[in-house]
Amino acid sequence: MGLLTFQGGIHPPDKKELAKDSPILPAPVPQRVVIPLSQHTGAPCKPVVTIGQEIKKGQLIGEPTAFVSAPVHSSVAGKVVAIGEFPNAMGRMITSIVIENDGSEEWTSLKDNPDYMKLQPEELKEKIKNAGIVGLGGAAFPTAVKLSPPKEKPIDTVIINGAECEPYLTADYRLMIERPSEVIEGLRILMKVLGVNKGFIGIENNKPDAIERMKEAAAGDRNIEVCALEVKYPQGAEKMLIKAITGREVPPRGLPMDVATVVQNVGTAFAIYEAVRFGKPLIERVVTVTGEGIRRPSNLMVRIGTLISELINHCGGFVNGAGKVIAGGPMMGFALGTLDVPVTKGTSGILAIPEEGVIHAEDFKPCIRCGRCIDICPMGLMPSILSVLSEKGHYEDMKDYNLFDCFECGSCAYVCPSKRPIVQLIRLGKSLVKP
Amino acid sequence: MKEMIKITMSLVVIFVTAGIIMASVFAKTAPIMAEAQKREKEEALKKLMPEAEKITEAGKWEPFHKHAEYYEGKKGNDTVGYIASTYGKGYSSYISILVAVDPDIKVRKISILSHGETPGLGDEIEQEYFKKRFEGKSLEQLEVVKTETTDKIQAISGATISSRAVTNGVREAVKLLKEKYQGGTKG
Amino acid sequence: MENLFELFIAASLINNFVFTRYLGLCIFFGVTKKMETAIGMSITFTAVMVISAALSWLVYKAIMIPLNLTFLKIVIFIGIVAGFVQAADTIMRKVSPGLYYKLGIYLALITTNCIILAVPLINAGEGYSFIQSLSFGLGSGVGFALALIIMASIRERLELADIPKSFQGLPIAFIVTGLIALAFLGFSGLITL
Amino acid sequence: MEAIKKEETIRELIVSVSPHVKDEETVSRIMWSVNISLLPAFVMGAYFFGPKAVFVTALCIITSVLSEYLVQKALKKKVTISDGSAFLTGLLLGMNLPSSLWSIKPFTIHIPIIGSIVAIIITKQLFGGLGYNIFNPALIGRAFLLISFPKAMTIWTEPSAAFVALDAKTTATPLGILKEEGLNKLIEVFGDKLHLYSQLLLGHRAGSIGETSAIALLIGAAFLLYRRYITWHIPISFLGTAALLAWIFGGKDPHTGKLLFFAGDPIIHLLSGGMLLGAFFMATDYVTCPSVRRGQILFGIGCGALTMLIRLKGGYPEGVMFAILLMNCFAPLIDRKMRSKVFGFVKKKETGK
Amino acid sequence: MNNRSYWDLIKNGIFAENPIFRVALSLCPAVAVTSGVKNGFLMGIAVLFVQTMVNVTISVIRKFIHPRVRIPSYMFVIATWVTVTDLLMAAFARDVYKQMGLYIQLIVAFAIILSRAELFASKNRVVPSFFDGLGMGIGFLFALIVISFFRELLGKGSIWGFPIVEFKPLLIMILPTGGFFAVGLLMGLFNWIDIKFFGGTGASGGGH
Ligand SMILES: Cc1cc2nc3c(=O)[nH]c(=O)nc-3n(C[C@H](O)[C@H](O)[C@H](O)COP(=O)(O)O)c2cc1C
Ligand SMILES: Cc1cc2nc3c(=O)[nH]c(=O)nc-3n(C[C@H](O)[C@H](O)[C@H](O)COP(=O)(O)O)c2cc1C
Ligand SMILES: Cc1cc2nc3c(=O)[nH]c(=O)nc-3n(C[C@H](O)[C@H](O)[C@H](O)COP(=O)(O)O)c2cc1C
Ligand SMILES: Cc1cc2nc3c(=O)[nH]c(=O)nc-3n(C[C@H](O)[C@H](O)[C@H](O)CO)c2cc1C
Ligand code: SF4
Ligand code: SF4
Ligand code: SF4
Ligand code: SF4
Ligand code: FES
Repeated sequence: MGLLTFQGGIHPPDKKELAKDSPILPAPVPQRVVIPLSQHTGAPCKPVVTIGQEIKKGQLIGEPTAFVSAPVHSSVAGKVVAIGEFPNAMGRMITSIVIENDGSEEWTSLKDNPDYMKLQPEELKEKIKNAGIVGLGGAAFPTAVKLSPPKEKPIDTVIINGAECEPYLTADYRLMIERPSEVIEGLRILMKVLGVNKGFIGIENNKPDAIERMKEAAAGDRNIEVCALEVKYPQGAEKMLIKAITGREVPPRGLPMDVATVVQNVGTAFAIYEAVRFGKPLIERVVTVTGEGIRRPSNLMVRIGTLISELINHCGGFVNGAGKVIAGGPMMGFALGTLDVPVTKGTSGILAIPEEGVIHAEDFKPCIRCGRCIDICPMGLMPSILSVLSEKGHYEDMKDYNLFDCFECGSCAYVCPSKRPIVQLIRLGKSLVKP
Repeated sequence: MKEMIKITMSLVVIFVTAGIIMASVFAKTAPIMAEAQKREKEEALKKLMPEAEKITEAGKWEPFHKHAEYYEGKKGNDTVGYIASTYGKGYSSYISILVAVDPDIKVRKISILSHGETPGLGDEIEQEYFKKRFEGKSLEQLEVVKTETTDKIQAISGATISSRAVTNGVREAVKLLKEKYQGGTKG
Repeated sequence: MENLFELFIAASLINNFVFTRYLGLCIFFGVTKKMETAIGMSITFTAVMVISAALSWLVYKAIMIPLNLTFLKIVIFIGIVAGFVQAADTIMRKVSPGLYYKLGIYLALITTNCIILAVPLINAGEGYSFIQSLSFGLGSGVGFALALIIMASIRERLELADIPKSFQGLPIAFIVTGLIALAFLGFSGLITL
Repeated sequence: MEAIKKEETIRELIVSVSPHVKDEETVSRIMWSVNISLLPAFVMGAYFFGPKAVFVTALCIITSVLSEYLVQKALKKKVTISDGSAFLTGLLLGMNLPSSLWSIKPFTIHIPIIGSIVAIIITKQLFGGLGYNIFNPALIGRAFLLISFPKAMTIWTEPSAAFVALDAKTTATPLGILKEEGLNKLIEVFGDKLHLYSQLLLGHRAGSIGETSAIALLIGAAFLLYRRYITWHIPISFLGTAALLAWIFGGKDPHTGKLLFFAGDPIIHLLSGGMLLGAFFMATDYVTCPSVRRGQILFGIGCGALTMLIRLKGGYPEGVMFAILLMNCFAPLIDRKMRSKVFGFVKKKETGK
Repeated sequence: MNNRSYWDLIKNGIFAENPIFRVALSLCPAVAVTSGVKNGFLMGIAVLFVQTMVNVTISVIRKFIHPRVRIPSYMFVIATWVTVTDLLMAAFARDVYKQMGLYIQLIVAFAIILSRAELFASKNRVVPSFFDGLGMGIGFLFALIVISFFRELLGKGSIWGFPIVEFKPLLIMILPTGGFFAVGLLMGLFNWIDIKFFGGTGASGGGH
């Protein structure tokens, strides 16, 4: 049957059954949160609180210093105990604010505004901006920026990305099951902000119930369409998604807006709704804690700044010799060097896989030119050649093979029978040559 | 100006001396070369028909539009045999052959003058064992077969094409001589 | 006509100068390290090849044979080639500096290359007609160009292979050439000349 | 954060780059599967040409694997004979040789050994081993032998059923007959056309050990295609082109022997010689064919065309080997010129500088 | 100059700057005429003769040649001596000449000769030039003999036409293919020795 999709892609076993059926529950509010001032693509924030200061939940603690940036808010009520460098999931040291929770859970003023749809687009965007909302799908790109395309690039389509193509993760899925109407509202807001009357929601076909729910929620709205997508990684990559749904191809190195489209993740849409309706800043998000290495896989509503180790303990700790813990999904996530790192706005999942499930990057073989990677590369690149060029140090030549069009989805490395660390080699190349 | 003259002078001198050297060497070697060529040809013929006292050219013909001659070998007044030069279309070249026949037009001996066949495959045709296969064969017997045989010409295995080329060349020559000297009748 | 075509095919594929006549090897190994140079050389070479074939044919038939100077053919042919290359050099520099910038360097290399001399010599030796000489020259040129381009593409791939130290560079290049020659034996016997 | 530290339950976190899951396909799995897929054809070969066939092939395999081992030791490289590629090279080389090579008088047993050494050492290891060679090792091995030992390499034994045939009598291959004596003679030899076809399908004909049984080869090929170890691109374009050309130019007027257009018999050409073995198992060697599908189609067409050129016009009855080797020369050029289409790329094609 | 250093000049030609294995100039004959020791030897002799004569001639007339017409004059001198060689062989060594006449004539294009004339003879007195030419020639001869030895032995099972074994061990060696293999493998071998025992870089030169 004619499911929407794109050229290439792979079919890794989606281990979603692990956490699929556990409803989103609030994670225990931690004694202490570590909130990095840079959780997004773009410039870090500068702190606006001082050590010892008493603050409320949702209070602004870091304000943006540039256009491409997003404010940061406190996720608990309590006292600032430290401002300093703490490691984040990628192992980088980031200026973060540590807050001791006083348990009062007292909000800064939240006020419900039921007829928010009457607001002007600009006002809506202002709310989104002030709520510090960024893309929850992966890059954590400041949403407000996405929503302010330059004049010469009019937008005519908004797509909600419900693909969740990464194996294991079920955060977006649960949201769509449990809060369909909010997500739809989020989409409507986005459409209003951008003055667009075409909205799509793309969902992979392995989540029929999600598709059902969203359809019901969107029922009667001719401007919103729910599309079933073929189950294939990286269906959720925005370029692929746009291709699948609208048939438009984002030009190399281009942005969605080059084809008059904006893509937002389900979680983002939900956050936008809450921000606009209640003025609630982005201080919590849904995180899937799962993997064969976790005793009780579950989907949790987690406060930004909660340490990953706490979440793991909450889920019953590790079982059958977990060897590797990943922030994000298995295809693109980062392996953690320490568990004492905070959940940030971009953390969509935490994944623990057992020792034997781990392949070691060292013992890879030469490329046998089997062409698998070329067949599946969603960007139509030639990973084999890129990897060999990088391996042999011919970095400059990599540009002839469109090095910078690679968005590091990892599909090539997944299929490679020689187990070549292609993505790593490509990243190396990217870091050594200038575009 | 003086410069130019100097240059030209030096060049001229070099050219002239060089020219003289080459010319003189040529003058010395040219006759030897011509002599050698002539001798080679005669010896080739003589080898095929030692007993003939004198071998005279009896006419020309054109196998594959190439120039070839045939000769008559005499001892005293009686003919001891005929020789024809001929060609065969080989694997990668035209093979130039000399064929000597008895007065009754049976092949007496053949020799391969030149060819460009593959070394080790086609150039087996130069080997005595292969040339011997032609001795005493009459026109009808001159035909290549790939199996063991003494009645006809057995191909060199792996070089059937070259073998066939030689055989065809020889057959043409024999046919020619037959017409010329036996009016096509069997003797 | 057919004969001309056969001559062309034979010269370019079956008796390819590099793979079966072992000529032009210095240049062949010299310029095939990079594709650009290989292509530049192919173009220049084919052109020079055809023209010098024509020139030397004229001189040979019109002057040397009548005056019985054939024994000077080496001197004269190399003179012709050198002279022509010089002329081409100057003309190109004047007429199209761009092209000269691209191909000038190769011209310099060509003079002391054996193919460029082999073509007139073979033409003389085989006593080819004018047209035949041309198609032979063209065939040889195209064949050589083909060889250069194949070799260049292969050597670019060898760049990325980990070849044992003592075989890097020329030795492996020779072996590759040998293997190509082995493959080209497949063409042998297509045409009898 | 000390509080948390205590409850940590795992000692050493493994840190590696994404992706963190990988397909279970490995090089050795692929290579061994290809070996398996050749089994049917090999068994048929053994069935028709007897123990000699087995000996010759075994000899090639042993020598290949051994030379690979020795070279890698000598070069102080990691020994990779277990990945099955050397085995496969040996197997394919063996299946490409006449069983008659197993003979004491005249002594030709050294021939398979030399071939294997050339294949592995000169063609593969000198270039850096698996993945780096430009030419198909097995085929270079065979070509080398054909030129070095033209006689021994063109002695074909009569197939005789049931694993016996210790010293069967020699004969010509169908293609040999076709080339030397023409189609009618060939049909005459086999009785009638239908019988000819069936025998070719079954593999009851003179030829290299592994090339004769069309059915067995097709079974193996089907397996490879099903497992996606090879794709249709090369075999189909190869066979298609060959069949087309065979049909157009393959016909001869039985009396005048003149070329007769559109009268050729493609089926005979497809089923005889090394056509199937070559198209499915040798032209498809990843390492030596272009890796972009479009390029592979061109590659296949080239193979088909050259094969028929050599078969019909060349001095040699069989052309598959030389055709594939010739196209191997061009593979790097094709790869260079025919890149995959980059997502979102519009018009003005990219030209490889 | 004492004979010691003359000997060095010759050694230099044979090993350090061996025209074929190390300098990698004039490669064509290395493959073209080495299918038999006899041909290889005669070719080597021809080159030796030409190189020596050219060196001598040039160093004699070097003062006399005007720098601006240097190269043409050299070419001319070379062409002259090649012609002489050609004529002589045509007259006195016909059977060999039939096989390799073309290559004899092509000596004129061998880069090695011009380069020695340019690099050495034009700067040195007669005697050293003579020995340099000799050295280069011998080096060339040596290379050709080594290559042709292997090729004839393997390809024809004979040496200088005298059968060693009655069969042909590896026919291919006397075909072009084999020629390239032989040179490639020998070069590799030389490099290996160079690296292993003389700690060299093992990089053979390349190019015309
Ligand atoms: C430097 C940069 C600038 C961007 N500018 C815009 C923009 O102006 N408009 C927009 O819609 N998206 C913009 N994006 C967001 C990208 O389109 C994309 O959504 C973001 O990188 C996250 O994509 P991912 O979640 O697929 O990784 C930008 C991204 C980057 C890295
Ligand atoms: C390989 C790859 C796969 C992705 N898969 C998804 C996905 O399944 N769901 C999703 O929401 N975003 C996915 N993304 C991120 C999207 O490309 C896009 O950045 C995001 O949906 C934009 O929405 P956001 O700004 O709200 O995150 C993926 C990105 C990449 C590079
Ligand atoms: C590279 C190569 C060179 C060949 N050279 C010759 C040759 O010079 N003369 C010849 O008759 N056959 C030559 N052959 C073999 C012919 O192509 C043809 O197969 C052979 O003559 C058939 O003889 P057979 O039936 O005895 O094998 C050569 C084959 C190849 C592959
Ligand atoms: C589909 C397929 C076909 C292969 N065909 C050959 C072959 O024809 N000859 C060969 O030596 N190796 C073959 N191999 C094995 C391996 O790829 C070959 O040895 C490499 O060229 C060694 O670098 C093949 C492998 C695969 C997967
Ligand atoms: S991590 Fe997976 S699910 Fe999340 S955005 Fe990336 S691909 Fe989609
Ligand atoms: S790696 Fe993937 S998720 Fe991250 S920014 Fe690039 S495309 Fe987006
Ligand atoms: S990581 Fe890059 S190269 Fe590999 S498949 Fe994804 S886009 Fe293609
Ligand atoms: S999948 Fe791996 S082995 Fe196959 S071509 Fe790509 S990089 Fe090479
Ligand atoms: S090109 Fe032939 S010797 Fe230099």
